[in-house]
Amino acid sequence: MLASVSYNKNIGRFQSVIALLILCITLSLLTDKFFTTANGLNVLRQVAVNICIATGMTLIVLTGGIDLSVGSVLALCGAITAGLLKNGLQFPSADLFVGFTILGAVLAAIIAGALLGLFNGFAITSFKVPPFVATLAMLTIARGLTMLYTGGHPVSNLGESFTYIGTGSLIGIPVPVWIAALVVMLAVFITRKTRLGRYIYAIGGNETAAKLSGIRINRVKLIVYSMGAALAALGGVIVTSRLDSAQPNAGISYELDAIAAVVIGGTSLNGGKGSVWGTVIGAIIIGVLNNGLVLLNVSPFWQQVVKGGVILLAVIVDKAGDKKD
Amino acid sequence: MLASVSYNKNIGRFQSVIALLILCITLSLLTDKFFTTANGLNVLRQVAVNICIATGMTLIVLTGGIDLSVGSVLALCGAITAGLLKNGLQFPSADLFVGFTILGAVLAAIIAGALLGLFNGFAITSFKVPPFVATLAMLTIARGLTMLYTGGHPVSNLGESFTYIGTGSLIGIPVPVWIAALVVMLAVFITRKTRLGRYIYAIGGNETAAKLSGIRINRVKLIVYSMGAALAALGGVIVTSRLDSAQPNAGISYELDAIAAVVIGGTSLNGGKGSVWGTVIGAIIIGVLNNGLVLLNVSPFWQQVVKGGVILLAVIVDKAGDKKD
Amino acid sequence: MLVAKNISKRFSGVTALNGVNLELHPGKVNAIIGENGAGKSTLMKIFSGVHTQYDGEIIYNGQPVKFTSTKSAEQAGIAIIHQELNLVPYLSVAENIFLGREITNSLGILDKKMMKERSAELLKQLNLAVDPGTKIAELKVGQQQLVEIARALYSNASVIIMDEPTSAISDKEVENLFSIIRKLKEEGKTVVYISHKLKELFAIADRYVVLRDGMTISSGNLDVITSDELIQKMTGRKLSFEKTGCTLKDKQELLSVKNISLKHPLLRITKLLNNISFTLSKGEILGLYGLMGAGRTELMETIFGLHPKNSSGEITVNGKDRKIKSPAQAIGAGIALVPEDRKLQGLILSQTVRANISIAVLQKLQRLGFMLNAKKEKELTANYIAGLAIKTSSGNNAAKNLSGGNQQKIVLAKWLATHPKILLLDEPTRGVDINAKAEIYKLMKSLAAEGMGIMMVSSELPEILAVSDRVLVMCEGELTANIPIENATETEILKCAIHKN
Amino acid sequence: KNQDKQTSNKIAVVVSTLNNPWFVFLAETAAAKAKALGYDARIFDSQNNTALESDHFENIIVAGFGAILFNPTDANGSVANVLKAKAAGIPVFCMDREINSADGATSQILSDSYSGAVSIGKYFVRQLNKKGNYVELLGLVGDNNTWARSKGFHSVADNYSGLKMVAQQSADFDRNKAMEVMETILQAHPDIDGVFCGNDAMAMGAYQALVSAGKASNVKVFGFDGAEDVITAISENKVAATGMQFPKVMAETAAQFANEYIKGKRDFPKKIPVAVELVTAGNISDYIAYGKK
Ligand SMILES: Nc1ncnc2c1ncn2[C@@H]1O[C@H](COP(=O)(O)OP(=O)(O)OP(=O)(O)O)[C@@H](O)[C@H]1O
Ligand SMILES: Nc1ncnc2c1ncn2[C@@H]1O[C@H](COP(=O)(O)OP(=O)(O)OP(=O)(O)O)[C@@H](O)[C@H]1O
Ligand SMILES: [Mg+2]
Ligand SMILES: [Mg+2]
Repeated sequence: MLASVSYNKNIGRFQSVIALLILCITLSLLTDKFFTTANGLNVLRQVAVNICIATGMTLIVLTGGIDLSVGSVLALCGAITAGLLKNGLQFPSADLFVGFTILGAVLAAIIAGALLGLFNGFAITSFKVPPFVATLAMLTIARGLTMLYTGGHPVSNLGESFTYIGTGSLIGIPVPVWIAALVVMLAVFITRKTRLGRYIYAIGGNETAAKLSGIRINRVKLIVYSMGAALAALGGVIVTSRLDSAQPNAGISYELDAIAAVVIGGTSLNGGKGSVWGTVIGAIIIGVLNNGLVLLNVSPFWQQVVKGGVILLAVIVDKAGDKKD
Repeated sequence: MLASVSYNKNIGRFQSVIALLILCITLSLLTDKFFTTANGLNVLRQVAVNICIATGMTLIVLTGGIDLSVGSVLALCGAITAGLLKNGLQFPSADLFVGFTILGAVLAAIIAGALLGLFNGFAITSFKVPPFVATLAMLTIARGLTMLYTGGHPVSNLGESFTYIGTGSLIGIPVPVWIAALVVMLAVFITRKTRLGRYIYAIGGNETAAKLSGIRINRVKLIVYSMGAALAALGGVIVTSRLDSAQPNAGISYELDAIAAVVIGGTSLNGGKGSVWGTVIGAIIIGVLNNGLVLLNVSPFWQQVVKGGVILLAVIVDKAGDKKD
Repeated sequence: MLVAKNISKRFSGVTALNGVNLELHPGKVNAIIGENGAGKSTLMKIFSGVHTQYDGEIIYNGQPVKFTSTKSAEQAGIAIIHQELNLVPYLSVAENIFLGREITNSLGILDKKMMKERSAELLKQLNLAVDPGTKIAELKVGQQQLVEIARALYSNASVIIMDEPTSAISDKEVENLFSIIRKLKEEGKTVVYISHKLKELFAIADRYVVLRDGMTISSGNLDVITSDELIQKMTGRKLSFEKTGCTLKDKQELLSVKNISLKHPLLRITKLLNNISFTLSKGEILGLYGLMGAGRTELMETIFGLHPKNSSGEITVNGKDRKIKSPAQAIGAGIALVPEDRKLQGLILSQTVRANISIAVLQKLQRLGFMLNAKKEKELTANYIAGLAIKTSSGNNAAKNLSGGNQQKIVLAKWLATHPKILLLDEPTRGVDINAKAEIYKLMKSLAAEGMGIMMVSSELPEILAVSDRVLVMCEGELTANIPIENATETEILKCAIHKN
Repeated sequence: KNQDKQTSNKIAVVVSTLNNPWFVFLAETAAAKAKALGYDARIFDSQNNTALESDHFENIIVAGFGAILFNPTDANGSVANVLKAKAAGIPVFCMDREINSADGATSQILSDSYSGAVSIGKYFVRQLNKKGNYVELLGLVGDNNTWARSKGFHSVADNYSGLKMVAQQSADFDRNKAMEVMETILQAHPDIDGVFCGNDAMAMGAYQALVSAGKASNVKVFGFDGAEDVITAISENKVAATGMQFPKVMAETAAQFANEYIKGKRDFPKKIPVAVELVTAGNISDYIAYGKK
């Protein structure tokens, strides 16, 4: 109840913020390395990609859907950018060669992503395949395509100027953070200020009612799944640029991190309830956690245990807010 | 509609069976190695573990929940069996040593599994943590515990008689297949012939109504999550015994295979609708697919693409059955 | 003028409509009446483009039309208030009213302020005192129904279909609705009004069409027909229910409630219930009246153990003190609750009629203490399907396929099967046709005669007066009256129900 | 100043994955050696994810470690990370896997998978007398070691027309997957003479599939790594051969170098190849898991 009231408020559910604060304060007390500008930017740079993906995921989850394919889509589209930058498009038959500018390659990758998402959307809307399966299938397919496209080998050395996307900074703030910020702003705008956003919530809240109100359910879903995959593709571009190399097995199990961010942020997997802001907080919680565990020199095996425990706690704190009988 | 009516019939939704048949016929036409007793048993032996896990998953999904931790639980409990068999329990302090019989070690592992599931259940019922997050946390925690318990090294050479569980045969049929069959029978009995079964469906169908009808929601959920994890543990015992070695990284991403089996079998992730039989078919579809791709020596690159495509098709065939207006 | 030319509609199994013919006149209120399952809602869903597969023809203003979607019907100027609520729980009242037709500014950005204002106006017309920003999930059924009405009113359509618009609201709101309907009439709009409350029909409708088993039985002007004749046409037979005054002689206390209070789930200070005490005797039927939002549902829910954390007070059953902290315990104490909202609280829509009826008594249907006895279950459910005349193709039919009224009967059956000592009914006859109503009243009487204590929440005074032995009245969470039926009158009851301020 | 003092006392061990015992051993030996040399050593698990690896590097730089003992996830993908560390003045010593950057790492102590696979290939050809059907089990298709080993092996095996590869499948370096894939391959090709596996876990899996198919005696299994189970198996004539890498040597050399660097030494050999030795029933007595006796 309480939560549902505050959803339209600026920062989704404030409980997630509290969870985050508790986490940060604890870490600041445990190590002086945590609360520094350098480390702050560090965390932000690291969560930027997950924020992009999780933002798209939020829109999908709000409609009551889910997208498991983001990790593979990220890998495939990362590979596509790299491939186009490096080898362009060759048509040996017509011995034709098309070179790509950085912008061109990036756009191509994002469009490719959108198309993959569209494919998900079609399977879900036209063939009534449950989102979980449709995107699970895509998870496998896109990974396979990545392997086929790269032959299982990374595509590297993509040039200074391309790596700027992932490694550069603008007025002291890393470019990936800028990109993530833009993505979030856009998503917040869509969810709060546009028809589309309204319909996303409506479909997740009560699909029948939405349908009876004349909302074109399928169209909305197609849009949402395309956006989700396009954002995953964007994530792929960032990762690739950051490493100056497209890894065939990049993004494995990223879907879990993204969904975790969404849920920790208080968005209900049944759809209809939640906010992009919440997801951002959720993503940051996960990022801070990973960062903190390393700063505290927790051994890798213990890290997993602690990480799981803290995520659980974060959500419990989070739930503590919505009290009911 | 049609489906929802036929759920209570013997073989869940017959469409999944059709999908399976089509798949088998196609493969029989493509290679003469497929349709042989030997290969049949081979497929069954290989799906046995997934069937155990997916059966437990079905009960959980029917209540409207989900369990992402099965893979890690499988690894941890497999390691526990192996560890107990090999080193028993040592209490250096009291220089006390407790040895374990095979049965003892197996039971211990299954009980450990049930406890992990109980933990999931508590997080979900008492702290209202969404199943997705609670079990996602457990996924990480249990994996971490496995690494800590094994130090990241496999525990091998567990002895002839133990390996019988995974590799032996009874009247020509592999032991794992017998185990899976027993598990399925039990689950079918529970879902179709007992109150617990009815309550599971009721909770998934409409939790409020179920609560108002006097059903002890929390108790049912605790039971279901414990069973799910216990069955994952059983799977862990089988895997360990088959390999005569507990692998710390066993079971990674098994949850996806299990859930895929559940959904391909026609069980709705929203709960309330579905059947154990459907899941069995779903698991076999996946198994046959993996088997066929290798028999046809499809290149590893193409395999994933084909696999994803076929799963999609299977579900589409599957859906084609439930007509609605 | 909207005309239906022998419309037929089949669903897997059932024939809902079988060659229906009717005319709906502009500037008039056209009442569609018929028993549960007669096909009223189905027909309306065809008019409003929900069902697009059907035989027959719709002629609208002289033109044959075929709606391909709800949108196309709406654009043609046909608006509908569905019988079952169709709102988005987590969106606000305003957002729901404007769903699918949001007001946007030149840049395509939502104009929330404008929509809030417009909604506020509409709500004012309907005297619904909630903020347009409130989430639907926080409203009660009655309040939600008013929002549905507001939705339909906003789309200034020329045909407005109301499928049991008053099923969840009380007389006060009904009056507002009627004045609005009259306005619509004057504007020359076609109003279609479906209700099982004859009193209302005679008060507001001009023409009537009677459906029975998916066929048109007759139609005409209401002023030339008596309610008995109408009932005769609907049910195909005469039917009477005579008010029997207080029947029970020796009062033997069954349930006693002392100082029950309930805090608001969020605003801890405000109390939804305030020190409520009363008793219920064996064989007594206690009517509980109040305006919408009086706290009746909360009272029922609290007795049934649904608010363990926020409630206080004692409950004794048969003189024994009972700690009731969960429905399970309530049932254990012999209490049953037929909740207010059958769709959300009463039924598992996706499951069969049989599974729904037996769910609360499964432990009594076991063999060897652990196996369900399918045969027993069949018998049990068959009895109730017959006993309550539930209209379904079979016990295997999914509950969602039944008509509204028949769904209500399933919930009733589920609870009667538990043979409770105390039966709490929250709006038990909502959306139930007169025939079935009469059956339910008879049933209540006979159950009471067997010694069951019954407590019935109702927003229909006639109903309260017809069946109660004693009438409780609530207002703003307080018990304002406790009147023996002998000296209970509509005016007296209403006086106690109206808010003090 | 004080900053340097405390940081110079911390050594980071970044390993591509801990989901594989071989790397666990590599990481733990490196950490152990570093500790022995009086440092506070920490292990970072990149989970085969170069992006996660660069997160680790950033965190390591912020946390101010003195040196990084590095097992790269990918020869090219990890370059950026190494350069980042170098820029921050933290020396990087590569273990086992190389990075394709001339001056990125201070020194690279490398296991030569390719030539290791070549010598296995040669032994394989001899064992099968230049003819017969064989199966290859690949590791993760996205992993560069998978291809180094496969290519090395084929550079030899493909020269003999008598040797026919009837199936090439991936088993993700995983023992269970290898067993299941092998079980199925045996359905299609009951008549094989040899199996070349990209690592020892897969070799054990394949061997177990052969056992349950009753073919263990007439099919020769070849692995790579020198893991405990396979060393035992070779001494019991269950597995034909494996390529022994020396994680202990590599890890300890790297740790030693790091120590010297922190102590002030600067010139290190850019590359130290550590040969992969062929372990067979013949010389098994000289070896233990992950090294020489
Ligand atoms: N979606 C559906 N699937 C199958 N049968 C249906 C469906 N909808 C309605 N029916 C059947 O069609 C018949 C008419 O239903 P309808 O809801 O129109 O009755 P009604 O006149 O509105 O009754 P009530 O007064 O109870 O609302 C009923 O027998 C009902 O069971
Ligand atoms: N979950 C809730 N959140 C906020 N307010 C609530 C909630 N539940 C009930 N209320 C308020 O408590 C008061 C009592 O509601 P209740 O439904 O019990 O009255 P009622 O007499 O049963 O009305 P109705 O005839 O609609 O059932 C109403 O003002 C209602 O708005
Ligand atoms: Mg109706
Ligand atoms: Mg009420």
